Amino acid sequence: MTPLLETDNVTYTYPNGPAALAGVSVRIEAGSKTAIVGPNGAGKSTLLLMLNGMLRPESGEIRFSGRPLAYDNRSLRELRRRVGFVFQNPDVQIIAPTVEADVAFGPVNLGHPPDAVRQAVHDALGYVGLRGYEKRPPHRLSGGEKKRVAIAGILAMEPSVLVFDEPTNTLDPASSEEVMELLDELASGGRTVLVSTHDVELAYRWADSIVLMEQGSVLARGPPEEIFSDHGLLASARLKPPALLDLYNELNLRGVIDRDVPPKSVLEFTDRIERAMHGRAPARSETGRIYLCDADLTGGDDLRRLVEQGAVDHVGAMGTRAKEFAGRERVLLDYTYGVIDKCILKALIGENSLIITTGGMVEHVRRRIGEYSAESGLTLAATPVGETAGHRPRREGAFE
Amino acid sequence: MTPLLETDNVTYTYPNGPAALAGVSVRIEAGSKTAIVGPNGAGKSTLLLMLNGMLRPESGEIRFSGRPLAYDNRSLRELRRRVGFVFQNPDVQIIAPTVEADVAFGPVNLGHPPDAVRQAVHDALGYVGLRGYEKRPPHRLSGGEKKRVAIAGILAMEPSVLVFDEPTNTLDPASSEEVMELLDELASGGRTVLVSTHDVELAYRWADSIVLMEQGSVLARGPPEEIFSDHGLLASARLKPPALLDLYNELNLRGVIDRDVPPKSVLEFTDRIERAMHGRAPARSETGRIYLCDADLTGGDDLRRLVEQGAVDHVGAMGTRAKEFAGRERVLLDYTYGVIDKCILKALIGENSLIITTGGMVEHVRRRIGEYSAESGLTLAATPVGETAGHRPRREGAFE
Amino acid sequence: MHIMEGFLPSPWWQIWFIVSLPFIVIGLYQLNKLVREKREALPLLAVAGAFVFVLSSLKLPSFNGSCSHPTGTGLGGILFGPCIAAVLGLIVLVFQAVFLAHGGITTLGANVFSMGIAGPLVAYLIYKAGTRAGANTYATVFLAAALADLTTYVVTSVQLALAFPGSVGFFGAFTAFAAIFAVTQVPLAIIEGAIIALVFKYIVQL
Amino acid sequence: MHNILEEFARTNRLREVSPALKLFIGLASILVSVSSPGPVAPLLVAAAMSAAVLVLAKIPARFYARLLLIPASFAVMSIAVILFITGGGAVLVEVPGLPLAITADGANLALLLLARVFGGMCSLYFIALTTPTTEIFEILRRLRVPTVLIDLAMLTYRFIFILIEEAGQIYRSQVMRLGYSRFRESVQSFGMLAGALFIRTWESGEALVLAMDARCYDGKLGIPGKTRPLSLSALAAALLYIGAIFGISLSTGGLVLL
Repeated sequence: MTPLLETDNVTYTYPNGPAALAGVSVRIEAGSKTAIVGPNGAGKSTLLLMLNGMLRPESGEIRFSGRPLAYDNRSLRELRRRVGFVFQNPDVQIIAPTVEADVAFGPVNLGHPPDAVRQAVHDALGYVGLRGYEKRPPHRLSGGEKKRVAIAGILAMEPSVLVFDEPTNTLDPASSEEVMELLDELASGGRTVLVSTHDVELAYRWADSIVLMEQGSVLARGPPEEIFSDHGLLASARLKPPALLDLYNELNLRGVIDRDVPPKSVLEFTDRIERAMHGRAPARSETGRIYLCDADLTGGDDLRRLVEQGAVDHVGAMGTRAKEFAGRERVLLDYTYGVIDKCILKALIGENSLIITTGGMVEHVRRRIGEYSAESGLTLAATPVGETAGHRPRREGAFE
Repeated sequence: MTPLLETDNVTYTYPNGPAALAGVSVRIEAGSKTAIVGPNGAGKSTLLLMLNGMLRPESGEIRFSGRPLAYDNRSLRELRRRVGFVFQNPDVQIIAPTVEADVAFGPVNLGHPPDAVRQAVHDALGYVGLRGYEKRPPHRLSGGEKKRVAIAGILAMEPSVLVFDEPTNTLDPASSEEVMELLDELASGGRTVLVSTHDVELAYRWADSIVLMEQGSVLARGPPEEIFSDHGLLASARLKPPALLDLYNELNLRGVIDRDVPPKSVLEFTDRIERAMHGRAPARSETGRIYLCDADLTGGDDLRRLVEQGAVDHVGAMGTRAKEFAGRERVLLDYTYGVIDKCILKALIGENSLIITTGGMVEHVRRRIGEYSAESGLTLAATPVGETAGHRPRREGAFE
Repeated sequence: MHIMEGFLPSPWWQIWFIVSLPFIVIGLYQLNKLVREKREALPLLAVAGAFVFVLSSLKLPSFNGSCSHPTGTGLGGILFGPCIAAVLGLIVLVFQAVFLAHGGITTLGANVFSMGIAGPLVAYLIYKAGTRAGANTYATVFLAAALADLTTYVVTSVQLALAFPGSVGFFGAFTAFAAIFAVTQVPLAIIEGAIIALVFKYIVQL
Repeated sequence: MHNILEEFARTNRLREVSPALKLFIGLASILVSVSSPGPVAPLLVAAAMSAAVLVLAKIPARFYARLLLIPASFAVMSIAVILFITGGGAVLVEVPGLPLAITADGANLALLLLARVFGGMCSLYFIALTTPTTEIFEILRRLRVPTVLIDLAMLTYRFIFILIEEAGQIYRSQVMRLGYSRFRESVQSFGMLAGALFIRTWESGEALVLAMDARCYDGKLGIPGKTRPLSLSALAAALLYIGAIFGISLSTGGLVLL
């Protein structure tokens, strides 16, 4: 299969500087979640800027859908429409004096008619959960909100590839989680998402494919568990292994835990240690239930009834639309990040929980719970919450 | 004992905004390492800006060494000389056209004679490991180097309290480690260090005292293990627990591990799990040695001999001066962060290691190893490497 | 130095709009052409305008009022020509009026002429003359900045004297206005000249 | 650092009133003030505009009072000159030993000017404190003001706030390192601040070009926004007010107080 984006031995040097890229070849598969990981100055941003033609390689070639990039004005515009680029600092990306005008910038310049522009702005703002912010000036927004405006501005152009340069840099944990969830939503909606980061924890949890870079070269490519287990490799990229993986490797080295695929979350880790101690994950009298609610399909009444009856002990929401929905229905959220794992953990100790989410993420939740059941031998399943047919048709369809 | 810095029910409101501080009382003990932790917008920076008189509380009082702050020009100058403030973004702090001129800005404004200014600049740049950078233009430096120039600019004024606003934000892991080590060095040299951060992992590892803030109020104060074990507390500050602590609490909840002081590092965690599995930390045939070398006192020859003889399997350096020294003596470093714990881990599996460090950190290493020995019941000790008396008297004395 | 809202009576405020108009119209025409040819000119002009505004909103040492910084737009004049600088001056002055309450709407024409056209033009001419004569760069920059400031202040005095000749006639009134504003404007011009020279030195060092 | 009036325009109680109407009221008030031959109408305008700002828009009174002081130094100096150079009518005050005197005509003119400035500035504050600039851009667009001018103004607007924030931080960091303490250091510090800001400006400009290119910039900015509904009663009240002050301005034209 031809990869969606491919660089072939690309080199680049900034004027009077050392080589920024010294022969880089990477392949980005369509629909993948790729993280380019490396320290500052490794050439990550330079590489990303090449992918939508903002920089032109000195030698080597870049291919999009198998065809080499052309650098005439028209081809570049077309490329940039398809490969959306979200800058690290939203302040340099937000151009216009209001949120609305900024999100409209791309569609307007693409020559869309006013009605289509307005629709695109409305959809994009809805997708990032900033409806109602249309008239605000960007300088009155928080860091996380600015980031989401920047993302909406790119989404409004409906690109098929999204490139994020250090998406969570300077954001606090809550805002970071929101942005990473947005990235998950985008990827589960079929888009190709590419991220550059020096945050190993983030890349470990989020990506399905890692490109490790240092000093303008690719050190390694592969799945996160593999790349991040290699201490030597990480050390030569001046990075630290993720804390959980580090602990796992240390336990492994001392023969405390059995050698296997390293755990990626607290949930998996807990299970592994229990299994190591008792020979297997301990049988529990009864597991709790996990209710799953699609915010686009479920009526607010069904949701509130469930919560008010005391059927669930914990409520989590994934994605901005789901959180909006919960807010509207005045359902208090216990979990807003790492929701699936937390709910599985609770189910294991016999407590019921509810996950609210939307669109492609619903399927993602089912898959994750199914995988865990198969792995652990426990029967866990997501119970859908009464989906009132035909309830509130959504306009966000454009982005799913 | 009177705390060095104290705020008493301080309130502040920015013009045309909601309350930024709604009655904040904190106590900063002399010589402590305090982290103010909270999400963006919690009021951390506002609080810090009060401590050196940049903002004046609307009500409430701030005391330095027991005396309420005065806001006349002279008192403010004196206060700002004693309470140094390092901004989050070094780009707004380093504004002179050369590194040297920038570090000299404070001492010149203090009215020091030219010779004293030159000496202060020389010492401060040496302390942060940037000697040789004097004539460079700051905007050509890397992010980590800029940060160190900013710190040198404050150190050159010889403050007794150092306040850092988000010290590692936007830095990559290697630069973050360098900055955090610098902070450790400063604290071990007797200075009071205060940090604001939303990075829970950092605060958990580094601080000895935590102030948790949200929406202009203090939610909790106390030692890191206590504050960060309280999920509810963290959730209300929109933060996540540190990964290791989260895993520990989950294991604890399932009764897998015994309830005790939570482990702070991979080292402690490994021990605890081993103890849980075997009833005690397993006895090992023979532990490795940990050599300890004071870069200010040891001659380069002694060091090289040790390394070349193959007496040590791993070498780690702590602090910028130590790393400089290792570089000068062409000793390759295996560890540049979390050095003590890594060397103890190696000693436990029978391998020898060498720690290079300087000044007050030497004592810190001894203490840490001693504590571990006492706790684990194993005999580990730091073996000093031949300290050639009278070797290279240092000028950095001013900062110790 | 801004003439505030309501101060200039008819027909003088209209007259100064008419005097400034040709510069603005030509400037807009040139700007349109420039942007069509070089799209990146627009963002660069915009940040230059923001820079001039922010500089003017900062307090100068020892002075409470803000200064006009015609030299800022003078810089725009050197880069893009005096007419485009006038457009930039117009935008900055509108923002100064509605953000900082410096100047006004009816007095915009007069203020654009003194600060957006006359001042920058003088800065531009002196800078050109100085570089052609091979004079010391810092001295040239200092002179250009200080004299641009002084020009602005002289033009403002002329504008006021024309509107309010009183019973002493234009020259008497001009002398009176010029004399009283000299108290603040002359030292201000010298300080601004020094500062702009420092800025220049700073930039050259990089 | 100055208070930017714009910040109040976002939160005031007249936020939802049609911006075109507010602009119309403000500009008409200014024109009446400037063209009024007597001081009564401008003073009434000042009172009406202040009342609108304080009572209807709920702008804090202390802040508003400080705003009125901004033009004071210019007004005092220039009106003083006019007071002394305008002759005619009875001599009211003579400065002993100097050929300076205040006459009735001079006093009347000074009073008229003071009233006009007062009326004009209050009307300007009314616009500035109640109407966000971003909404004025939309009105300008509908008035067919050249696009390139509006685009330039919009980009400038956005960067004013970015640079002000940075200038404030640089200034603060200098004060923390004891800059601006004596006159000489002040000039030095200010020069450094301006220089650093210039560099930052330059970098921002380059980043902006890149960001615009990345989003397919083709010379267009913004979308035609939706207009706020204009309430008929508000329009009627506005017309009534303007008619009234205009009538007063005409009928009190010849009135002199001294």
